[in-house]
This record gives sequence, structure tokens and C-alpha cells, in this order.
Amino acid sequence: MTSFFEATFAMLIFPGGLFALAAGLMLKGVDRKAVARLQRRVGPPLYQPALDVLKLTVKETLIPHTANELAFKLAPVLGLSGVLLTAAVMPIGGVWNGVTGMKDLLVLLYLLPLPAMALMIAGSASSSPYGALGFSREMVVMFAYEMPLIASFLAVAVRVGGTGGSMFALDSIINYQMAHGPMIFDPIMLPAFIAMLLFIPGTMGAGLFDIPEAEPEVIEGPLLEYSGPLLAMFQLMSAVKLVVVVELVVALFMPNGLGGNVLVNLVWHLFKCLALMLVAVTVFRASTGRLRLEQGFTFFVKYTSPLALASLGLAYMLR
Amino acid sequence: MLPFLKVLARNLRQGPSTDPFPFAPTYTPARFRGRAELDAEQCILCGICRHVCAAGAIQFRAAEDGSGMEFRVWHNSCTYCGLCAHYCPTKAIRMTNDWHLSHKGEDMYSFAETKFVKLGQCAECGATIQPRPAAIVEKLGARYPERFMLCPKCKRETLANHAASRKVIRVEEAR
Amino acid sequence: MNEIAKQALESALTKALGPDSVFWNKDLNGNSFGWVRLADNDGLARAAAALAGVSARLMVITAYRVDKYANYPGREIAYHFDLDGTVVTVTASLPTDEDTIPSITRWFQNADWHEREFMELYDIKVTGHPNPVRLFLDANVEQGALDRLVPLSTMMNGACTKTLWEKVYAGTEMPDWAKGAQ
Amino acid sequence: MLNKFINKIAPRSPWLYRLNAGSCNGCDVELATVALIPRYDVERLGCKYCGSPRHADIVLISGPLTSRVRDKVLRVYDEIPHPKVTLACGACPVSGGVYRDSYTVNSPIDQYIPIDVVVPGCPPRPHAIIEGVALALEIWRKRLEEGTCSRS
Amino acid sequence: MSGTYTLPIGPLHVALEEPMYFDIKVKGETVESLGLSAGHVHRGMESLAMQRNYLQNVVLTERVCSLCSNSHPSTYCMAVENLAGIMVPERAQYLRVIADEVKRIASHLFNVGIMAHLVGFDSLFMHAMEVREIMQDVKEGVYGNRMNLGACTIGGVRYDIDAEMNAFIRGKLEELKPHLEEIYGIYTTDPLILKRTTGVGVLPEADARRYGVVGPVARASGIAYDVRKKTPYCTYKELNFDVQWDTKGDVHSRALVRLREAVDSVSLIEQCLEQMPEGPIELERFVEIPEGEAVARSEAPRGELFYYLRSDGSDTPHRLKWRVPTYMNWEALQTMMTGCQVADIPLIVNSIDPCISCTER
Repeated sequence: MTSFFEATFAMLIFPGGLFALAAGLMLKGVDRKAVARLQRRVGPPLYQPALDVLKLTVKETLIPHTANELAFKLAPVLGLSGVLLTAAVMPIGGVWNGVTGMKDLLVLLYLLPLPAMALMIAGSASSSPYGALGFSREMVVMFAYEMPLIASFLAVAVRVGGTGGSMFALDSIINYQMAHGPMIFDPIMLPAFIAMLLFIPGTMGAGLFDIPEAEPEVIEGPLLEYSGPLLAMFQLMSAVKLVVVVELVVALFMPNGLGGNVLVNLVWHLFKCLALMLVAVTVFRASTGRLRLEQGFTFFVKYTSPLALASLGLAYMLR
Repeated sequence: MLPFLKVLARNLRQGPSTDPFPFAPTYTPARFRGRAELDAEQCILCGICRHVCAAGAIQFRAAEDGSGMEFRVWHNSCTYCGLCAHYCPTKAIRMTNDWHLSHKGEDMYSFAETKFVKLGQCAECGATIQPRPAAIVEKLGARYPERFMLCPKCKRETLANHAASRKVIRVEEAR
Repeated sequence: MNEIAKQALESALTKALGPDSVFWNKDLNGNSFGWVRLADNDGLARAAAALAGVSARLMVITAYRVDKYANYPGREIAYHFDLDGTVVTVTASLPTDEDTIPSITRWFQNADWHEREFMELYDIKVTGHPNPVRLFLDANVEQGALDRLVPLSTMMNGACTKTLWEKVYAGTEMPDWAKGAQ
Repeated sequence: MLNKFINKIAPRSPWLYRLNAGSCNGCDVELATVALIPRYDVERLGCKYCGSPRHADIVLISGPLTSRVRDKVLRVYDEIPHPKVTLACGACPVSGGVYRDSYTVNSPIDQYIPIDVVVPGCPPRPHAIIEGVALALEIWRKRLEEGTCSRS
Repeated sequence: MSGTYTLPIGPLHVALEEPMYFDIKVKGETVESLGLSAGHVHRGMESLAMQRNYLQNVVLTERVCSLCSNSHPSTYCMAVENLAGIMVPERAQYLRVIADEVKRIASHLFNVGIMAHLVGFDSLFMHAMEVREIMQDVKEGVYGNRMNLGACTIGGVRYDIDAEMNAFIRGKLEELKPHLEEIYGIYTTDPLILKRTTGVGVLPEADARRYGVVGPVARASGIAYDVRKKTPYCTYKELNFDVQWDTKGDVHSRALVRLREAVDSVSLIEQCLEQMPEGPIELERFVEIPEGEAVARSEAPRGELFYYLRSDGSDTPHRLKWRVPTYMNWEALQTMMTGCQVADIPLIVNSIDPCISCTER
């Protein structure tokens, strides 16, 4: 019974649900403001993403007559609930240990691609050539960044040690770092950390990897045909996804809190997320443009994956 | 490796370069070509402005009582090229540097500068003639200002009288 | 400096069209312009071949009506070529009953668009064009848009649609000139 | 209650969409300048340029509506979800500007599309466009409060 | 996804400033063939030119296109002057060169900026546009409009540059110079720009000659043809500059040619401000246009601009025909695009600096 309440709380309030939505919109706001500052602009107010979402809820929803209506409407629902679920199981060092029974890296591995899947469904359901192109691009990019993601997961798991299911348990990863210091200071794990730093813009479609939703090429790809509340859901999905992805890297490499106070730890956690986002998303997208699809793919295969694999190999040898 | 990071760092240091408008007033260059304005006192109704207006924004309409012409620049057709002002012989048309022209859609057909240009009156017989503002009198009518203010008919008569009187003088001199 | 190009053009056109076929003049900046008037339209192919032979470049083709100032009604087509800065204009005439001209895309591939353009604007038929479809004009605009004489009312300064001026002068008497506009 | 609140704040997130109805690109360049460069930064008003008409709130129309582009413009205009506000940029959409009596020009555009705001100029300077957008936001706010939209 | 399908781009596509319709056959992400459908901005301007008088046409030709909006009236005026034998005062000729070169800098910066935007490098785009604003300030300050200068008129120019304006322009040019250099450095060394643009949309010299392309597109493909050198007009004969060209013929070299030309333009303006003699800037009175025909050419930012004027002695041209640089460059897209990636389409289209409103008039 407690676990049911716990899971519900996690899904609806904290760390998923409302908290994740608020944190995501805030991160997005900071991102836009910071990019504006880098470009010598004033930029929008911090709460602009929230305003955007609220405004979209009063707009009309148009569904193209060629679209598959059910899939078209379901895609954003799937994507948003997927990321909210992911946010719920994400542990926060010194604050929250994750939902009982779901404290597992492998669960994350299955949950993380959900937003991309939602976009793919959206792209194919809208039946426009741009949606189709966005669909195939999303798929190629996903293949590219899943590889370093899995390798990094394995590297962390191997480093933590243990056997069978326990090596993928999120608690043991956190506990290991509480005991041995954060992974980010572990020279063996540094390549994997860098790989994950590149994974963040890769999955968020920022800077070099803004390929599936490239505006001048495929006009925001799968989102082209969406409007109104459905588009708002995609906006929320993207915001929560940002939180989830940075939280993931924080959990894997630097979950350590600052002592026992939960509130202090929470603020510290948000600060880490913010810093990570500023480096991996904001500055990254302000200082680069986008690669061609095959260049982006090669980039991951040639640079990111080897980095993660190097950590995995080293961790395995120094077991 | 990334030469652009330098630019970004500088941008951050220098702070936003955004113009405060619309929250604060902004600059307007003195030569800016904005809304056209007619000084009806200077207009001689020569029509060169309408002749050079590529957009057909400048139009005249005669008043029903025949006392003058209504001049109109429709700002929504005007291309703000300034040719009318350039070729205006008395500089009656002027391009102001007012660019605050945005207005609601329902006003778009009435958004025009309308001025009434009174026709001149012959100093002799009172017939309507082209307006004779001070500017044009100084420029063209400087030699015979009083004759310049006459209608063609009266002018002919004065000229004839004048010539006749000259002849009389000459005849007297010869005598 | 342009003398070499001028010589090359002169000799090529002389070979194709006979002596003294080119008339030369200079603009105020001292640049040379050559003017050729074709005696018959078969000469166009010969001139085009000769100009392609000296690797001149086709710049533009202008078609226009001539009935306003020439002695005969009809159209003329001016082909403007450039060789290293020297411009030669070769003009062919199309009297009223004639409306066909051979394509020069064989020698100048880039004549494609120009020929399509005067086909639709002046309703001239081009024989041997590789892709004779409309270039700019929408299907609902009649072919030969510039071929028709412009009615005098629209030639008047400030000519515009009547409805527009009715709105501008809404509620008041329309000026006389506006009533006449179509 | 909530609806009222959203109606109040919605005009602080206007997404702009540029619709070229055959313009000489002067207005378009200025619109791009307004939308994207630091000096005018419309993002501080919450504006965002969007690539898809379906995301748009404020439509910026430039150009005299040529006959070939007319149907396409009208179709794209219909794809913009309500409530929307239309801004005509420059002289052309309203009167046809210098192109008025041409055989391919279909202006005034208000015989097809209701125009809410006009920004005269050829092209208008960016500040004037921002002023026009601000006026459009006023109109939008009023519409939301009254519950009417631009399809009149 | 590997089958061939059609990707319609346009006419109202976000990557294009203006409406143009491309029918692109795509296999996967590779372009197989390209069809062009033009005419969306056809405003029938040539017929309008035949209905307007000579002075109205100065304004009308300026509205052909706003990016090369000074080249059009100045070349039109040159054609009229050639026909009527009007000798433009020397100071006016210098002033025309200044107006042309100011527009050239702004136009080239706009083009390379848009290139950065199309590769998603928005910060660089904004930076280039912000630098372009310096030139926009010059235009607004000296001529009174940011796009359509209205500088030229038949027989001269309408705006004089007095000592105060001279100092203003010089100050702005000094401000511009280091930025131009820096931007050039970024475009030559930035890894992303290099990765996306080198070797893309190659137009070999032979094809360039076959299509008869002009302007920076031709010059980047090894054809060092610049009207300012080949048939000097205004005062270009007295000014010192080089024809910028390259042999690689790809998107990147076209951008670099443009940037180098922008640097040259700064020096050209400075030379004009230096050498400009005192004197009238416009003819005292309007001259009758006789019957006859005349041709005038100039180097617009996008390449050779051509005007043909046929007069019948009345106050409206009998026929006014112009051919804009982009008109010649469109067809060359067929060669540039075949085999490229979908992601490169906007880049390649932009690299010819397409001006659709120019092309379709």
C-alpha cells in the first residue's frame, strides 16, 4: 500500500509530475535567457516557456485530414506520460531514492527513448513529407546516441560492481558514489562522462545535433502539423525530457548531496542540473550549428561511442 | 579551434545591444523619410508631385464650389520615396521623419493626409487662378510681383496697357 | 582593352551575315556597343552559331512591340550578347502576320528561360524549344500579357481600380478622374 | 476563472508567422531583422518566429498578393489556428503599392483576409514593425476578453 | 524510407525568404532531381514600366527587389542617360558608387548571415546581421530608408554627402572594418562552417560558362568577370580594387568571395569619400528623352545587371527590359543540387543569393 502511494506521489508530485514540469519549464526559461545573453539580446522572461504552454491551451487544434487521427492525438500523450514516468523513477542524491521496485538502470534504458518514439509516431501519423523525413532522421539519430548511452550505463554499472541485477540498481550506484566520491572525479569514468555530456545535446536536439527538427530543412519535422494543446504537450514533453536527461547524468556521475538537509540537497541538485544544462545545451547550441544527418551519425560513432567504450573497457579491466 | 567562442564571450561581457523600444523612446535619423506632409500655404497646385508619384498615392479633387483643390496622400499607398518632395518647386511637400504610422485595419482606407489648397484670386478681377504663395512669388514673380498675381486675361490687359503707355512715352520722347 | 573582343565579334558576324552588318557606338563611359539588325530571321541561327563560336555569352533576350514608332505593326526580338565586356545586340523583326522564331537553345542553353518568357508575354511561338511551358505567368492570366496594347485609361497617372478609390473617398464625392478608371 | 487568467496572459506569448504574398523582399528582410537580430529582439516581448503556420498567433503579411501565390497564401492562412491576428506590413497588401494596376496583382488583400493592423512604409523600419506588433497584441487581448476571434 | 519520393519545398517555406516552388525528387536523404516552378512574385513590372513615366520608373525599378534596390534605379538611370546623352556630374557619379557599395556590403552580409542561419548557427547569423546593422544605420542616416535608398534620379543623385555625413560614414566604416575581418576569420576557420559548406553544391567552370552564370557564383567558379572592371561605369575606372574570385566553386568559396567583396567595398567607399570633387549633384533641368535604344549594365551585389531601354520619344518608355543576375543563376542549381543531401538544399539555394522578386519581376 505504501509503495502504491509512494509511486502515485512520485508520478504526480515529486520528483515526477508537478515538480518535473516546473523544473523543466524553468530550465527551458533559463536556457532561452542565457542563449539570448550570449547573443547580445535581452531575451524573454524566465517564465516564458510556461506562458507559451498556457497560451497554446487556448488555441484551436487542427488535425490534417490525411493524418491518422488516433495516432496523431495519442503521440503527445504517450510522450508526455513517458517522460513523467521517467522523471518519477529518477533518484535524487540525498533527497529521493527512486520508486521501490523500479530502481533500475535498465528500466531507464527502456523509458528514455519514449519521447523520441512519440515524435516518430507523430511524424508518421501526420503524413506530411516533412514529418516522414523527420521520422527517419529521428530514428537514425536515436540509433546513434543509444550506443554511447548503453556503453556509459555499462561502464557505470561495472565500476559499481556487484552481480546480476544488483549492478544495475540505482541505489547501489548512488551508494557507491556516496562512499567512493562522485564518478566525475574518477579518471576512468571521465571519458564516459564526456560521452554523456555529448549525449545530452544529442537527445535534446541542440546545436550540432538539431537534426530531426531542423527548421530550415524539415520545418520542425514531426511537429510541423501540430497546433494548440497537442503542441503544448510536446513542449512540456521536451521540457521534462531536459530535466530527465540532466538528472540522469547527475545521478550517474555526481549524485552527492551536501550533508543531511533534504532542502539544501534539493537546491544543490537543481543547481547541478542547471550547470550541466548550461554547458551541454545552452553554450553548446549557442556556439555551433547543425551537422548533416550522416555527419551527426558519424560523430557519435567515431567520437562519442569510443569514449564511453573506453571507460567501459577500463572499468572492466580494473574491476 | 572555435573562433566564435571569443565572440560569445565578448557578447556576454558587453551585455545586450537591444534597442529599448517600445519600452523607451528610440532614435530617428533627421533625414528619415516618413509621413509626407503638405504645407497648403506653399502649394501652387502645379501637380508635379502627382506626376512623379509612382504609387499614385497623391491625388487632387476639386472642391464643389470651385474655391480650391483637395490634396490627398494616402499613406497606405505611399512608398515614402520622397520624389514628390524632391521635385516640389516650392518645397510645399516635405517628408517628415515621423514613422509612427501603424494603425488598425478598419482605418486603412482613411489613413491619409488631406489638405485643402485654396485657389488664388486675380488681384484685378477676382477670377480664380493658380495659388500664388509667397514662396513662388519671390522665386518667379520677383520682377513684376503685381503682374504675377493676375489672371491670364487681366495680365494680357495690363501688358497691353503697359506697352501702350511705353509707346506713348516713346512717342513723347521722340517728339 | 575591349578592342580584341570587338574585333572577334565583328569578324564572326561578318562571316555569318556579310560585311557591315554591325553598327558600333560607344556610351559616355567609352564602352562599345554593337547593333545588328537581321535582314531575315534565318540569319538568327547563323549569327547565333557564329557568336557561340567565339564563345560569346547570351545575356538576355528582349521582345517588344514596335507598332508605336516603326512603319509597320508587329514585334521585334533583341538578343543581347556579351564577349568580355563588349555588348552586341542582334535584333530580329516579326511583322504582324509572322509569329514564329527559331530557338537558339542549341547554341546557348541559357536561352531557355528567356524564350519561355517572351513566349508567354508576347505570344510568340518558338520552334525547337526543349521545354516550352509557361515560366512566370499563372494559368489564369492570358497568354501574351504584354502583347496587347494598354488601354489609355490605365495609362493615366494614378490609374487604379475604381473600387479602391471608392473606399479611400468613402462617403464623399469621387473625383472625376477616378470615375473614369476601370 | 482559469480561462480568464489564460486569456489575460496569452498575448504575452505571441508567435509570429511571416507570409510572403509576392513581396519585393524589402518587408521580408525587415521582418526577419525584427524577428531575429539582437538589436530589435522581439523575444523580450515573448515573440517567437515559427516555421509552421499551425503554431502561429500573429500573421505578418507582406506583398501585393500576386495571382499565382494568392490561393496558396489563402490556404496557408486558413491553416493558422484561431484566435489569430493579421498584420499587413508595408504598402503592398493594402493598396498594391507601386504594383497596383498590374495584371497579376490582387490587392487590396482585405477582400480575402481580414486585416487587423497595418504598418505603412516601404519597407517600414523595424521599430515601426515592433510598434505594429504591439498594437496587434492589444487587439488580440481585447478579442480574447470579448471571446471573439478574427474570423468575422 | 529508401524509395524515391517527392519533397515539395515552397512556395511558402521557412528557409526561403520568398515564395519559390521546388519539386525535389529525393531518395532517402539524397536529391535525385530538381524541378523549378517560378512566378509567385511575378508582379508584371515590365508592363507597369511601360505605363509609368521616366521619373516614376526610377521608383518602380527600385522596388524590383529590396536587396539590390540601388543597383536597379542607378542602372535604369544609366540606360536613360546613355540614350539621351546626359552627362552626369562627376560628384554625382561618386555618390552613386557610394550608394551602390553600401548596398553591396549590406547585401553580402545578409547572404552570408543567412547561410549561418541555414546551418543552424544562429549566433553567428545574429552576429553577422548585427554587423550589417552598421550599414543599415548608414543607409537610414544618409538616405532616409533602411532598404530603398532612393539615391538616384535621372541625371544625378538626390542626396549629397556633406562634411558631417562624410565623418558619419567614415566613423561607421571604421566600426565595421574589424568586424568584417573577424567574420571573415570565422568563416574561414570555424569547423562547423567548413564541414557543412566545403565541397557542397559544386559548379565546375565549364558548367558555369554553359549556364552563363554571373556575379559571385561565376567568380567562385573561376570566371573572373566583374562588370565594374570589364565595362567600367560611373567612376570605377578611377578607383582601386581587385576582382575577387576563386576556383573551387562550392558554397563556401561563394561565401568567401562575397565577404572579400564586402571588404573591398569598404575601401571603395573610403576612396570615393576621399576623391569626390565638389560640384553639382544633379542636372539643373530635366532633359527630353529622344527616340532610340540603349543598353546599360552594372555589377549589382548578385552580379551583372542588364537594362535595355527602347524609347519612342514620349515621356513613358516604349519598352523597358531588365535582366537580373539571379535569372541566369537559377538553372545552374540543377547541376549544383544533383546528388546533394536534403540538408544541403537550402544552403545551395542560398549560395546563389537567390532573389526571386528580382527574377520574376
